[in-house]
Amino acid sequence: MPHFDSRLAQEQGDMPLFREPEGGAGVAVRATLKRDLVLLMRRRSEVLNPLVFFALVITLFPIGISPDPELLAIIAPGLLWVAALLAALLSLDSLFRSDFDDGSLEQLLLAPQPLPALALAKVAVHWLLTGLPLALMAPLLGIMLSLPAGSYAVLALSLALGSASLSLIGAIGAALTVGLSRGGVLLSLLVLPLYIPVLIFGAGAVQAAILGDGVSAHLAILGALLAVALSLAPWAIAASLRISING
Amino acid sequence: MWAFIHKLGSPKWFYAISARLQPWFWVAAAVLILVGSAWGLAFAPADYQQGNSFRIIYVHVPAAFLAQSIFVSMAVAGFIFMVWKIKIADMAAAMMAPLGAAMTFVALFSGAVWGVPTWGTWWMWDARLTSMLILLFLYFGVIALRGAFSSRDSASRAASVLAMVGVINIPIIKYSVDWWYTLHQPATFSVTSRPAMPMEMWAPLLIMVLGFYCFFIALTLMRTRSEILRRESSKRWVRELAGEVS
Amino acid sequence: MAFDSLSGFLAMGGHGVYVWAAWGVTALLLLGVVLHAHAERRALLRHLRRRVRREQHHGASGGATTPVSHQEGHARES
Amino acid sequence: MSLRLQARKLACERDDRWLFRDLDLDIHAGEIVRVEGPNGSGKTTLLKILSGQLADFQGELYWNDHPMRRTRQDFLANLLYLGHSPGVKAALTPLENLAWYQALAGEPDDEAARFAALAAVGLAGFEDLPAGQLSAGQQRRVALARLELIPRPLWVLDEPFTAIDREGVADLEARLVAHARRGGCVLVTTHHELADSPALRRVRLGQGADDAAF
Repeated sequence: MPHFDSRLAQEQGDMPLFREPEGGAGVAVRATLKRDLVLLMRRRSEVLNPLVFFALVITLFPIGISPDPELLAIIAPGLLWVAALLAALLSLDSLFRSDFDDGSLEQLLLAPQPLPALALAKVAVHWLLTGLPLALMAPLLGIMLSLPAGSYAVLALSLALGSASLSLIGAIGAALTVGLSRGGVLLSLLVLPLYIPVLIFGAGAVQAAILGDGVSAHLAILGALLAVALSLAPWAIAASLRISING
Repeated sequence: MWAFIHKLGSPKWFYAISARLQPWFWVAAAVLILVGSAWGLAFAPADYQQGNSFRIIYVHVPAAFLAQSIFVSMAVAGFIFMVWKIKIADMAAAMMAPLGAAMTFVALFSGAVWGVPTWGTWWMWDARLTSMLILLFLYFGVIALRGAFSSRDSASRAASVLAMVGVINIPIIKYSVDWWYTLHQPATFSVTSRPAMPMEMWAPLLIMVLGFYCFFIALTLMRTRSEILRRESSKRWVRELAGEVS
Repeated sequence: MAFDSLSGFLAMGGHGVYVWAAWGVTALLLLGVVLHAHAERRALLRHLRRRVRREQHHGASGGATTPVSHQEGHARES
Repeated sequence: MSLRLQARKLACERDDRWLFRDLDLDIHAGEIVRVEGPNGSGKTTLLKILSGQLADFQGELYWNDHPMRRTRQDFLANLLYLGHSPGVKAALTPLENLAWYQALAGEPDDEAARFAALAAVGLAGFEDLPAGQLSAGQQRRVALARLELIPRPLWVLDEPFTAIDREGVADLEARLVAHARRGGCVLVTTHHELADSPALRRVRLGQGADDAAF
């Protein structure tokens, strides 16, 4: 039976009572990034499920509306964007849930490190394993919806940019609802209205590319939205996590 | 200044002062809304393009104004609550939200009804109506989030954060929806953006807007007083008050 | 006055249904909100009075003094 | 090194009921403070307030004679908190779990120290197994390994003896006493009866709940 060896602990005895934290926020952020990446890679289905969901939703539209390529080509930019947005939303609920359940979230909040930076690290992993794969997969589904040539790169780029904002905004909702037992539906209700500007400019970029208009304005606005989200969302996420841990 | 704010934050003091303010706002609201209604419905001239259906503007615009202002007030109250821990601010925010949702609904309904004679359809994805619809969802979100927590303090703080996040987003949503609308419907006639209205038309509108604001203030004072009774029911002064009122 | 007669006023130049529907719903909603606020306040006061009376009754009966003193402690604390 | 956690006129209300009121606490270096009380008397809530997690309370907290608001960063750098849930990721190995905690605490990345800490809590040989495959008691030991790994004077432990076997309990208790003797400070809730020692002090909660029972 393994048991505590207090003798060992005392003999070891070289641990001081207190040591000033040396590693700064950078070390903690890097460790959190690594930990979350490892965790998600070990539960690969959580990474794959949103992608499968994305493909499934896209399959529903030709079946539900019409397989006519011309019609599909018209609605493709919006469909791809809406489906990707929903897929990203689907994965949000688990962003802080498991940390909350096993008590790591408390520890995250009590670390002598800036919480917004740690929260940002978790959101970055979420985007890396949800938003980015969705963006890379979108052109493939674009082919199935007869998306006109010349807009594929813009589709992937706009989704990559936009989904980063979606992850940041969505994380606020996830942080607000993580303490609630049935937070999933509420999370969508809170977050979807806030997604609308990103959807407008994201889908607008793809449409502009199809029409041959310049897409730089759209992408610039998407970038601006991301900048705003990056500068404000981490603080809102941190505040929300502190509220949720209160119960 | 600080002493004043903290005094205002004391429920007992607020309860007393609001009792004195409240009747004035009710009277002002009633007079302004009655005068504005009579003027707008019967005396203002009909619009040369839209005829008498234009008179819907006198409820649509005040409701839309109020819907947006209430959300901003809610966020400001949330900020005050979060920073200075003044509970009155949160009580007021909690009481405002349903009225804000109701006003958003009025704006949507009157806009939709107005659409029938103007566009020949009950619903148009008009920029103003679309923004209002999104605002309604934002209100639902805040109300639902507040209701979802079992701890009152957490509910208050969560609703405050969401209101602040929402208020940052409202202008972004508004501009992006306007931009989206002009892109898709370049030359459609918009009901409310019109060149200079004559005085007989905008004066009743102004009166109605003021009346609606007074109504909002009066109702919020009244419901905040109720909320004080609810939340502070174990305090001695509330108990004594209950004895007196009977 | 923009109208010659009451019937003209009600008809609103053919747009009566829309104008009166929009105004009616608005008026109903404002009225409903006010009535609800009144009912809410009345119910709260009634509830509060009943609670106060119940506690006074408890205090007078002599038994179960502990909860009452506990309650009064609440009030002092605040 | 100074070490003093004070609470003045602490009061906490839940669902229109006072968990505790007018609670004054003064916790110094070298003390083990056991918070006692029946279920639902607010032990966990008190520990969460004292570890700076809960904001919904009345009264003031002081860390080394300064208001907690101003010294929060310094307080957190001195605090080691173990909650009800162990905070151990089932999909990570004990070593990986500890590596994250080490980085989070601002400690240097030291693999040897992690091995030593796991050995000290009796988990030698289990270092590379996913924590999900360990028993509940072993998972709790992974959390307790942080006591050996991260040098923090103030320990706030909520039911640390849960799921630990008898020898483990005795060793952990000895560990707490040793920590206090070295000048550390332990704040603990437990159903396990701690042996009397000069360092041990008891704080009893739940007076209000007793009243209501009569």
